[in-house]
Amino acid sequence: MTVSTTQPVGSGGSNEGLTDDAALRIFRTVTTIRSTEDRIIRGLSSGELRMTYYTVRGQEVIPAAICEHLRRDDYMVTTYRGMHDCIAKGVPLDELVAEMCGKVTGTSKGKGGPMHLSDPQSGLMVTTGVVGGGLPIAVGLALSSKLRGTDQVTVVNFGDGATSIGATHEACNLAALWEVPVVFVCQNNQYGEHTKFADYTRSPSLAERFRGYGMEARTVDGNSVPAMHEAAAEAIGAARSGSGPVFLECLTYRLGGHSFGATTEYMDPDELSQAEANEPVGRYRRWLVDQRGIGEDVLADIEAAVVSSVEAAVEAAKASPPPAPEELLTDVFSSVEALPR
Amino acid sequence: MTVSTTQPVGSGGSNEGLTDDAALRIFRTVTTIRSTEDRIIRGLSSGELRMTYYTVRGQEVIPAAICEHLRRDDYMVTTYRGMHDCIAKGVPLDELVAEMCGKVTGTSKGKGGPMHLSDPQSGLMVTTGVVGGGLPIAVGLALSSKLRGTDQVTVVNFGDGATSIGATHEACNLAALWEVPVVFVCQNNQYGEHTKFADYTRSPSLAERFRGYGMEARTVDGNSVPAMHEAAAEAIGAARSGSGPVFLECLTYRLGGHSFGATTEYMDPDELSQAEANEPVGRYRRWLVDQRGIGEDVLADIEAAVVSSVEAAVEAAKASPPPAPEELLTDVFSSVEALPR
Amino acid sequence: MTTDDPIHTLSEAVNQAMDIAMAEDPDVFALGEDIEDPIGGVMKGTKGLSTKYGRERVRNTPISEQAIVGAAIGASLVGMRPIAEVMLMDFFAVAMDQVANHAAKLRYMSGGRTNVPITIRTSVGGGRQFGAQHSQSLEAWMMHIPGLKVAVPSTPRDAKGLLYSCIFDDDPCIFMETMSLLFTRGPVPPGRFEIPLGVADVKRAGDDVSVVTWGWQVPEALAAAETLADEGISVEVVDLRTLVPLDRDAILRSVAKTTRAVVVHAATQFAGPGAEIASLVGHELFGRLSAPVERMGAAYSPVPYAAELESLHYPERKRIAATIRAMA
Amino acid sequence: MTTDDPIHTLSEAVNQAMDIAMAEDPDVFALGEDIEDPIGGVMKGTKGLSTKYGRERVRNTPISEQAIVGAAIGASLVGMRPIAEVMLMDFFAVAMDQVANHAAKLRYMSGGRTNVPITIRTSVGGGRQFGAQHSQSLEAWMMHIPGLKVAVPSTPRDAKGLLYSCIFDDDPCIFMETMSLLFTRGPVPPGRFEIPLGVADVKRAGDDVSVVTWGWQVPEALAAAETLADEGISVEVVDLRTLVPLDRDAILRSVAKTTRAVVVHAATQFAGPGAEIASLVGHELFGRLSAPVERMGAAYSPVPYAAELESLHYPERKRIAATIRAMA
Ligand SMILES: Cc1ncc(C[n+]2csc(CCOP(=O)(O)OP(=O)(O)O)c2C)c(N)n1
Ligand SMILES: Cc1ncc(C[n+]2csc(CCOP(=O)(O)OP(=O)(O)O)c2C)c(N)n1
Ligand SMILES: [Mg+2]
Ligand SMILES: [Mg+2]
Repeated sequence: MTVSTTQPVGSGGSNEGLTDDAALRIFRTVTTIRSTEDRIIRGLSSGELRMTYYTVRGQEVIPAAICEHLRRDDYMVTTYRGMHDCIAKGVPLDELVAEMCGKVTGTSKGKGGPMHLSDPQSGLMVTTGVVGGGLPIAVGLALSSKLRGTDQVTVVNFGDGATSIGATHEACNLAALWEVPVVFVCQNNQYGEHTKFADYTRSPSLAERFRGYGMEARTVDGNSVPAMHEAAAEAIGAARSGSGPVFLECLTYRLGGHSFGATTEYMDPDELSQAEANEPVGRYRRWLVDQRGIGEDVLADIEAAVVSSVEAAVEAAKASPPPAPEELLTDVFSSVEALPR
Repeated sequence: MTVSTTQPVGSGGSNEGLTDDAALRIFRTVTTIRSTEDRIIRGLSSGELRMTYYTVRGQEVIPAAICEHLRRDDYMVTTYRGMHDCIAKGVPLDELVAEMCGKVTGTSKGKGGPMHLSDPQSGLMVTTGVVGGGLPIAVGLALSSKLRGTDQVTVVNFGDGATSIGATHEACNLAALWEVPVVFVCQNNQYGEHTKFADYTRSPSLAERFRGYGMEARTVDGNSVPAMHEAAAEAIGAARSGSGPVFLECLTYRLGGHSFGATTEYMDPDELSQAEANEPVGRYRRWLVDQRGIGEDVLADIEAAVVSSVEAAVEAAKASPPPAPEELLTDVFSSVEALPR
Repeated sequence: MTTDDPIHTLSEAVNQAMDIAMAEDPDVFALGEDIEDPIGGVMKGTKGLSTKYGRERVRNTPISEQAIVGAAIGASLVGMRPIAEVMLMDFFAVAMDQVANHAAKLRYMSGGRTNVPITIRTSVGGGRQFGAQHSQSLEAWMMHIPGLKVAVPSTPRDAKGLLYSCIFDDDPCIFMETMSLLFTRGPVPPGRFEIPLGVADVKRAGDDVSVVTWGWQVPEALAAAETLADEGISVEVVDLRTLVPLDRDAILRSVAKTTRAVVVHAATQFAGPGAEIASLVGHELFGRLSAPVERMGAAYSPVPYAAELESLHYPERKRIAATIRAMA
Repeated sequence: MTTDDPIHTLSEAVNQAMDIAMAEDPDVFALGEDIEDPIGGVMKGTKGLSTKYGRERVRNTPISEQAIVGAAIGASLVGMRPIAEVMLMDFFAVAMDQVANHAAKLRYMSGGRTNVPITIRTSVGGGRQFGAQHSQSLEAWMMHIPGLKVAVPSTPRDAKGLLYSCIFDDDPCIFMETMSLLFTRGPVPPGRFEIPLGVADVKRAGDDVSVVTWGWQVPEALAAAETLADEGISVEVVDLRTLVPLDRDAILRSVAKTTRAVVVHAATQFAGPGAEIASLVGHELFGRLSAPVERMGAAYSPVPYAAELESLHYPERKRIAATIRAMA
């Protein structure tokens, strides 16, 4: 009965407005993401947990809004910084946390780890640790839908820094050429590891650059639920209807260092504290109360439920055993007989 | 006393008009390129010569005009389809032809072959057989000039098909970021091997796409000497003056199959014969006579001189021995002592 | 091998395997540079297939090997069986991230929840004066990455049977088509025909020395064996056919019998595929060998262009015969 | 090794070598992701250098390994001595075309008219739960490509001396910084200090069994040797330090003496670097060995994440000791 498993993942790219139901689903998702992160950081700080962890703080809204328009059978690809994407797409929280802890109940039996989450059941197909590596794969997933004549959409998430690498370029050109139903979601959090956007490209605008491949491309405030919800509806709707790929540059801000324990000395402290003050989960919560008239109690109930399911997931992960030694040589090939001895 | 060795290679990116001297130098260059190609094809057809050969027929004007604005100490990088670039940059014709024939008097003692011509003396630094592979290297050459505070320019030639590959994208982004003096010369001959431009990208315009990196980008008729001469002057002048890289899309047409012996069945025969009728060397010759009032006899003298120097280069190559067996293991490392035994 | 099978080139055999696979299974499709008709692949492997199955299922791509391999991986993750073509093995160098970090690892990294049933066909140059960047045999790179299967046929028959198996194998397979063998002819069983991966083939039986080899070097070894037969030296030629899975038993069986082994391949000898096999033989048959295991691979240099040097660069029948003669 | 040399981490030693090289020669410069201060490289190798030498000579790059390596190659062709950083060795997979098809071959392909005096520094993961895509030791790929030199220091002292030599070497050098050793400490000679490439170092002398190893596995082998000394087994530990050039004489000298060899490395065992060494030893010392050459490398699997599996994946002191014990 974790939140994430039962969470609806939308119903397919309609451009209808943001209903109260949808707004609350999104709230539940961003809250789950935030709570899970907070809990993990707490565990890492105290030594209770151990993993490499890439913060998603500040980027919660992007996948939460996107997944409102995705079906379970739509495909998603993400990166090491992808826990938010996994949660939004509906990867069971217990399995997710267990994997990050390297336990046998994890999505990959503990063999993949936080950089290699995958759960085809929920459509989360690949998590890669190689910058740009996911984009060509996403084009292939989208191609499969086209060849099979289904209307599934593929969403691939990647960072702003990934726009500099060759694979990204090849994938975008190919997707545009083949008009496959893929949405390229560039989560522009302003930094590639420790380097600022303006320090690694002279591109005046990513959307404009990617429009150069002959596809739709748009920049959106990735920290605004209504804006993201609408942009995602359009992009996913377009892809689903067969009009080809779309590039979405979602502006956001990484509210911390590159990974747990990393410094932030190169980040502008004023900019960072301003971004923190305007962080998207709190901003959204205020908007729900102030603009949508949602009751405090409704939100507090969701928050409480989320916290307890996160706690349950962490406890389950801690209780789960590590993979058995035999696992070392299984899943290399379809059969162990093919292994060299 | 071959034509190419003594051929001036311009004097550095001035935007001055196309003087008669310059016009005749260009004529000599395109004629040398054309004659060399004709002679090689004749040799290949009869079995007298043996090599893999990628036609440059139809693309002669591009490097001939570009090299008017380059100095000997400027750098050039090209591809397997680069004999015209080598000739224009001033690689000695004898050494060039000998290398293509795999002879010891070749630029690489016969060890490189037609896809790997290089002659640092004339600034021809690298010829690569890997599509896109030359662009990152050119950025490094240009960076060296910037770091050393010289005003040398690097020109890198590549095909339209090379715009699809990752290395090209990475190099352009880096060059724009670092504002290095490199001119990206895309020789758009309408085909990547056997595939038409429109069949491998949806980009409406290459120049527009590459402008997306935040650099100057321009499309030019690569088969027109005045247009190419002017565009090259501007691009090279800009790079030399320190204002960063420029992308030049030079429109041309490959007047034949991908390589010697390859079919042309996929090419539109009407289009091909029209392009042939308007082929740039003849077109330029007519222009010199009709528009510039250059005497037939002047051109015929140049042609005759060129033909005999080409013939001399071919004869010298044929007479040259193959590299000695010891060459197999030299030039792997700076010293043969480092070789594994 | 029945001798009344129709005669085809290795390239035609490759074509047949794809044709049959595509006819059988709508999830099979092909992608790569210039693979559509009228070209049908620069080495003609896909000739006629786009005409027969349409340009949706036999798709030209831009010059983007990362995208080609990546797109194949993506489609395969949901059960399709893509056949990607990388024009020349040297160009794997631009796509190794997709090959080694993704295709090879996704099954393991997902704990078996996904798998990557792709086949990557590639031509392997050498002996044709294509120069240093178009002549490399890079099977050692592939063998060294856990999770990749590697097939290198030496005959049209093997090519058909192995390719068919690769296409329907549930793991990523690298299928190497040696250029200098592509237009050699031989009998090819008609219709559906499969050769299991991981089973070596003794191409010639013998008693004195075992040559363990594959691909291009199989006919060279057979020619050397023929020469040596006249001299009274009996050579067994073991064609591995696949390097992963490696038919360890077949290698050891042969060398246990002959007590002398030469491993021959077109790849660079140093840190090459033959080192694995020589180490294996040396280890498993320690004390039972009559001579050290010899390795013959390409010289430690980029592939030279001049024909005279290139012929020294790779092993060939005469030098193979000389090596065997010296040890027999 | 003088014991009054100042003590530094391997990372600091790397930093010193670059610092001295940059001070000596204006043609030396560095490029890579996040190498400028305040970060100074994610592994701190370039810490302080951009502050000291300026951001022209210590240059951050976009995330584009092909461009990083390619730009280094280009500048080196005209005599500069670039030090490129590829953050992790796994990411060589995206840059192998520049590394293998260009850096390694340009001297040869130009008949010696150009050369590529670059150094590519890279961190090598493993043992730190970084998972399958951040933990690979890919020296076998490099060794197999003629034209590349490969250095893998195991101590701060060696790191400084070898890196300095790589920077001023006239050929492309791959310099591997093993992450699990980066913050180990040891004496480092102050000032300019050079160790020639191609000279192995006997890190511990012994009589019964030779362990041939490098990088990460050197301290593991030394620990195993220490354990075994108590049991009366005398182990010699040969640290190769560079794999190309390979100090063949040092290997053979040691094994000729002990007559027993184990090759140990963190790279995958199958078709790995140890196969070359085992083949070499088996060939050259045929009939003079008391036991088959053993190889211990990483298991045939992508690197697993869970700590329990990862520790089984790589060789380590206990299993090394067990192997030696069984053969001594
Ligand atoms: C090919 C490659 N190069 C370098 C790295 C190391 N690296 C990991 S994350 C990262 C920064 C990526 O930045 P961005 O794409 O903006 O994603 P973000 O981390 O901000 O989500 C880098 C350089 C990598 N994983 N893959
Ligand atoms: C990475 C890579 N992939 C494929 C090839 C095979 N190939 C050689 S030339 C060529 C076509 C290149 O087209 P274009 O860039 O337009 O150059 P052109 O031949 O027209 O000058 C291809 C695909 C290659 N050399 N390198
Ligand atoms: Mg970012
Ligand atoms: Mg072209």
